[in-house]
Amino acid sequence: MSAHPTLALAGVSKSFGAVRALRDVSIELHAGEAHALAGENGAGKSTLVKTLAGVHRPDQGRILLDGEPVVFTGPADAQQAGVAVIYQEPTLFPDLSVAENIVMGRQPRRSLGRIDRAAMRAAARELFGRLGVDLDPGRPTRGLSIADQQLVEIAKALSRDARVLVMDEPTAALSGAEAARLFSVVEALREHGCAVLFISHRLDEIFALCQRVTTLRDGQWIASELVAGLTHDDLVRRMVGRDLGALYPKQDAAVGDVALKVERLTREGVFTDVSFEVRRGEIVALAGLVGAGRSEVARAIFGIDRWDAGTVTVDGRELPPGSPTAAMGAGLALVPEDRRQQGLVMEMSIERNIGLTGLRSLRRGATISRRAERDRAADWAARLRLKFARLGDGVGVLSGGNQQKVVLAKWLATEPSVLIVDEPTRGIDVGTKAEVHRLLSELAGQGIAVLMISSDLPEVLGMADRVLVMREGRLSAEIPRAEATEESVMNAATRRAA
Amino acid sequence: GTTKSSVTSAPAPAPASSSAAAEADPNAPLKEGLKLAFLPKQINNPYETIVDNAGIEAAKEYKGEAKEVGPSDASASSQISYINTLTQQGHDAILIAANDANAVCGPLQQARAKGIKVVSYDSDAAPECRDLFINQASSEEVGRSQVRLLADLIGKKGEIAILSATANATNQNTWITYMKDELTKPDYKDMKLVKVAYGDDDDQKSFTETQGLLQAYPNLKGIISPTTVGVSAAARYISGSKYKGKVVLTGLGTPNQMRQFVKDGTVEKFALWNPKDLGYLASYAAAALVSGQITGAQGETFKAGKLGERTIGAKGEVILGPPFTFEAANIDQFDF
Amino acid sequence: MTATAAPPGREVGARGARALVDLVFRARELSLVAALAVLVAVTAGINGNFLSGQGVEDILLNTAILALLAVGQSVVVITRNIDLSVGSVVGLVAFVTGDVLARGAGLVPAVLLGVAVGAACGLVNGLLVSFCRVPALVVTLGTLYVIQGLDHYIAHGRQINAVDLPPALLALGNGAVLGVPYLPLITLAVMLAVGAYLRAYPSGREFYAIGSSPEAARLAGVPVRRRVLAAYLVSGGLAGLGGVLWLARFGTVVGDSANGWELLVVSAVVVGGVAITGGVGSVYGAALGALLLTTIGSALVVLRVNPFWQQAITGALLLLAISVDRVLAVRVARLLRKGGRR
Amino acid sequence: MTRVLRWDVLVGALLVAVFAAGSLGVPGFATTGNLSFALGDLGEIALIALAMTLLVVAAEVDLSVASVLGLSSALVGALWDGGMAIETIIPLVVLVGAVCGLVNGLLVTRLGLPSLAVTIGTLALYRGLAYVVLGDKAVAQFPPAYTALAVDDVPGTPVPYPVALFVLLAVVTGVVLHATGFGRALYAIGAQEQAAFFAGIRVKRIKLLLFTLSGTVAAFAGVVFTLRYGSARADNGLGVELAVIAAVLLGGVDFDGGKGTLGGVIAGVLLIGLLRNLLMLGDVSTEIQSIVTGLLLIVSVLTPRLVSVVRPALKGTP
Ligand SMILES: Nc1ncnc2c1ncn2[C@@H]1O[C@H](COP(=O)(O)OP(=O)(O)OP(=O)(O)O)[C@@H](O)[C@H]1O
Ligand SMILES: Nc1ncnc2c1ncn2[C@@H]1O[C@H](COP(=O)(O)OP(=O)(O)OP(=O)(O)O)[C@@H](O)[C@H]1O
Ligand SMILES: [Mg+2]
Ligand SMILES: [Mg+2]
Repeated sequence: MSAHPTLALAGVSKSFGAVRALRDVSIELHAGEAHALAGENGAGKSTLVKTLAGVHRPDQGRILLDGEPVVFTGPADAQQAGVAVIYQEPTLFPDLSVAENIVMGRQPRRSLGRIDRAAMRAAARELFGRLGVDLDPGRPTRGLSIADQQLVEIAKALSRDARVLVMDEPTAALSGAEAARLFSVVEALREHGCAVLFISHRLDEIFALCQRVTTLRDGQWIASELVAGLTHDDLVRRMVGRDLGALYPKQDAAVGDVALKVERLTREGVFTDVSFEVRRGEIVALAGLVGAGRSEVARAIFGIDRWDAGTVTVDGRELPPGSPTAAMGAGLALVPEDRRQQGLVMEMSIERNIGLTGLRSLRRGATISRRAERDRAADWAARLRLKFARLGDGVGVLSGGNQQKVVLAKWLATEPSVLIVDEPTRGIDVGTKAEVHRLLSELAGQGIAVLMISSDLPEVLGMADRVLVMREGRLSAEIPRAEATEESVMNAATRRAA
Repeated sequence: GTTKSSVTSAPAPAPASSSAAAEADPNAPLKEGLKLAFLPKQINNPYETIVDNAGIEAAKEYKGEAKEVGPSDASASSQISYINTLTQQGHDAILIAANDANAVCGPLQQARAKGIKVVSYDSDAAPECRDLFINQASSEEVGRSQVRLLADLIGKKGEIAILSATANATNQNTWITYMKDELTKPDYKDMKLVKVAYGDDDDQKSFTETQGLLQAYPNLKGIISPTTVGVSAAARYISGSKYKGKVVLTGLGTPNQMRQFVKDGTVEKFALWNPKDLGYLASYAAAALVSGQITGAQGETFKAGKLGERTIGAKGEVILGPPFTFEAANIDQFDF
Repeated sequence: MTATAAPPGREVGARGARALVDLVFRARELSLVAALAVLVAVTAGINGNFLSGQGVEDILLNTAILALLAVGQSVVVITRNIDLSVGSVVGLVAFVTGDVLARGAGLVPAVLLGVAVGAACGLVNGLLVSFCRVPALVVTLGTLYVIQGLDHYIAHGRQINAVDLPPALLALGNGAVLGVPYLPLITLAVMLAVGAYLRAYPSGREFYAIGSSPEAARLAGVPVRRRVLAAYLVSGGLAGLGGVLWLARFGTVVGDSANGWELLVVSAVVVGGVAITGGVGSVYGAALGALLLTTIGSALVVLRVNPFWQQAITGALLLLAISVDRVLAVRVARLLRKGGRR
Repeated sequence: MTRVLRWDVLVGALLVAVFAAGSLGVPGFATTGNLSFALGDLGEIALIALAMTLLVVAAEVDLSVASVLGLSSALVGALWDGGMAIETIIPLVVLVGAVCGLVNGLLVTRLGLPSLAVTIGTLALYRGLAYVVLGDKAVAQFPPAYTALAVDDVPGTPVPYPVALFVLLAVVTGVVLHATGFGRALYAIGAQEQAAFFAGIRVKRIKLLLFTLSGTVAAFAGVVFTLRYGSARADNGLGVELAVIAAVLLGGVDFDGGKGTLGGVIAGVLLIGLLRNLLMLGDVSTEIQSIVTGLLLIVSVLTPRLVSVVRPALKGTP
């Protein structure tokens, strides 16, 4: 390890209007070391990342490259300096091919300086090989699932052969298998002398991958220390400033009638013959590898996509295909996986986003009552402990986790009888995660049927009364809570057809 | 309900000018310091510019003041905003080449109600909305003479086509009506009008319309284009194509635009009046109206500067004169 | 936990799917060519004159300038912007160039001046859009009015006549080499150059990246502003060249050449399969779109369609073209999906 | 903070400034006759701009409005010429306009085509149909009772009937856009269509409705236009779409959707109209008018932009 850190921030502050996202924060990234950054939602992690990446310019403080102060005037400068970044939200070009996304700006050349497309595809294929992913480099990235997009982002960052690899929640959308594969690749890079900054709300991953951890709370630096001497609880205490209760507080609730019944649901080429039911008071998890088609089933049930065959029944009423309005009318709610595109209207304020699902119920006479809208938003913001400055602010300025809370609020406000949540804790910090879990459990207790899609296996095991496992578009197993273990679920998710 | 027949059968609105009571005094002197405004179909049309500039020059002769204002597109609606503005500004007379005879009517009536005299030129407004119309040539004469001109050139035999300006241009449509009528005469029984095409007074559109005509009708013997923009565009296309010398082109054009094509043999003869004289006459007519020499009634006369004495014909029309035919022998004597 | 290796057979499926996707992408241009072929065949079947030397020459000449503008426009549209001022620029350049030539300027300086004036207009648009970050539609609608006003102001009812122009320029507009007129050759050369650049060069790909996602492009270190500026420069410069060629072709210009062409050019680009939302399409498609539109226009005249019907039919065919293109794309996407999971 | 310098507020302020300058500096401007005419002259553009605002907020656009206006005018002419009663013609023609809009809407929502492309197509199609219907004819002699309705002032006021109608519709539109769930839905669709769809908003149905509305209003504007000028022609309203769009843009409605206010649009329409009137009265030539309009558009988007760049810089220096 050299004397100077490869990349460091010294006393950096950054404010957005009244929000002080970073206050006098310092961090040192050393070659050959994986450094974790921990903190609650809105602690300033992504802001720190963007500062390192040259997206934001610090209001105060310096960036040091090999001990020398540098100024990044834009992302290009940071890239030039050997910093590769995986941002929290995928930043892909939907119309360009996967391969082109990966090599943009560094295309392999052939004669006359032209792009060598064959080499470009080969490079992408090689990277996917390392990551153990099966993605076609030639297809456009439009239409890729969030997980696949994240994988492309990872491949993009790896392809840069960077000296510093910064990863902002790269595993949030991944299931265990992909995450494990990513870790082995990162491990190899680290051993080759790459400095790594890693952010995750899954604390296990921090302990598995990192040597050092820096904690932020409310934009303030709390501690930088070796991971080796820390316990799980220590870390949580640093982040939250207090002790936390159990993470997965699923209480048994009285199981009632069938609320959601899905029979032989098929969307050609996507999923086939999916049948299951969810009862009131139950939390049913839908597990599986990325790309197994879980989100697709949820989308179809809610009417976003049409199904080709089968039926969906909510409280005994059959739903017409392809109508979210009808689904909502029947008491369904869907918290979608992609909050930026599907969950939120980024340009709208927090209160309007929360009000969007209740345009009818907020009506007083012909017009919308702003007071009712504000009350509804304030109420849910408080219940979910949303961190915000004003309810009138755009959701775009919230941190990722807080945005997710707004999506939850928006759907819980409809008081659904069946709640489908797709990756509900994706990008949510431990504290909030516990709250979301408590909330889901509470909702089930009130007699709501919950269908939970999650790639977070501990979450699945902790929360679910039953686990449905999908593999390649079909339901491959139904495992009751008592028999659900990591092995049984993973087996059902990966077992090859004979 | 209210239908067309119920409206037209109703007693017609009070005819013509509100100042009809005024008596004409042929000996009244032309007033000095008159304020006139020319409102062409569209500015940026070189032909209209020649006309209006001549009118503005003429105003200087009788110590009046004239200006040209107008829209950049040849639409009735934009002309109307200008009529309103001119009315507000309080001019003595408005001279207009109407884009739509009826659409300009209401605002012109309002102007006249404020004592402003209205003279139409080049393209007429509805007769009840103006005091005088200065016609470049008798419409009938223009229409029929164009057919005669072409008939002579093609030996009264073969398919012919017309390349007009916009489909709605009043003067064009009047001329075309007379052309069609002329063609019904037994003398022209071997001539057949196969198509009326519209070049919209747009150079490029007229150019490609000509192409289309020639391709669609391989046996075409002649084209009449009674618009300066159309005839020069058509001449340009023909002069550079295989149709040169095979298809006869005539129409209404300015000598400056057509000189080249007359010299290279693409066009043998074409016609026009002198646009400068048109503007000049309109300008004097307006002055005479405002000064009280005339009221617009048939038979009244006034003196139009160097053009001499003119008489008002039926329906308040003053005719400039017969169109003049240009050909290789005389074209170099003109510059406009 | 071990990651699953791709089972055999999947790769093949993916290949097949990709080949299909590729085909659809190329099919945008292919379907245009097919539509064109049908149109020409039907028209020529009814009126043989349509395919005569003169007929083909006329169509090529008529297309040349529109296609040139469409090439420039598509570069801008690919970056998710738009340039509504092209028609005005053509008008301005045609008149200004004609004016200086009529006053006796040399041919080469005059042509360069024309292109420079066009590029200057593009520069203004580009600076406003890229550096001041104001919406392209508003800016270029604004410059449309300004440039048009300027053009009319300079022309003010004057007219440039062919006799005032040097014969060399007119020869450029109407002459031919080996039977092929110069104008379409110039357009072809420009199209191939721009097309090759956009497809095969890293900086060319960046135009697509910007149109596909401006934010991602910024994060990827793409010099967004410079590229957008460049796109407008190209569009403006080509509009300038278009103005010069207009003058050369028509010889007579007044102050409103190419008036209203902005929508025609955008139509050509859209018909040519360049997505108005950026990131997708090619200049070849745009040029083909221009050719198709022009051919439809000529065919209707040749088929002796009543002039009052011509515009309606053109509109209907335009709608048909984009609808069929779209329906095909959707069909293929569905096939892809049903063809199996990756 | 940005409250004060919002785009639409700026346009409103400019409008007041232009009005004040006109009243003081240009004779004939602030007369009731002139203002009544100038307002009446804006009638059709203003009407169409109302519907266009809703569409643009929802991130769509309708370029075919001027052609629908022309088609409606041509139909009025043809039917009137054919002896049909004007009382039948008007609803019939407005219905045809609704169908035109519906066709746009179906192409956009069912086939998923971009509205810019679709309506460039129908711009040609509908204008073409106008020529098919009326050809080169210009039909006049409409019943005076009706033409009067299109120009006369509401008794006792200097406000022409179409303008009064506009005011009424503007109020309704403003309430719908800014205070109802429907309006909210429009903003959501414009800003993030997918999220709106996921929130149970019937995106396609709403868009279909908006296009139909736009066609209806344009056809109605065509009737007003025809009666006001007393002349039905196929080329009526040629190019009006750009004027409408200029006004909407000037009013601060963003073409990317999800932004803008109706107040801004109305200020935009008035600003363009009154400024033009002022320039004409001041004998400013058409060329300069065109340049001024263009500059106005550019400045209106540039100013808030520059202010937002300059302000932090100013704040930064102690
Ligand atoms: N562009 C911006 N404008 C205004 N405020 C911002 C902006 N970006 C971030 N913030 C604010 O800065 C604070 C820190 O946000 P940041 O995204 O860095 O949090 P985070 O630690 O990454 O949270 P998460 O774990 O949820 O991703 C938050 O309060 C957020 O609302
Ligand atoms: N490379 C690809 N080629 C073709 N289709 C793909 C590809 N990647 C994803 N898809 C589409 O996405 C579907 C899988 O969706 P998705 O990954 O959202 O499923 P999931 O089980 O919900 O996973 P997640 O854990 O991300 O929620 C596939 O059935 C397919 O239609
Ligand atoms: Mg973050
Ligand atoms: Mg999913």
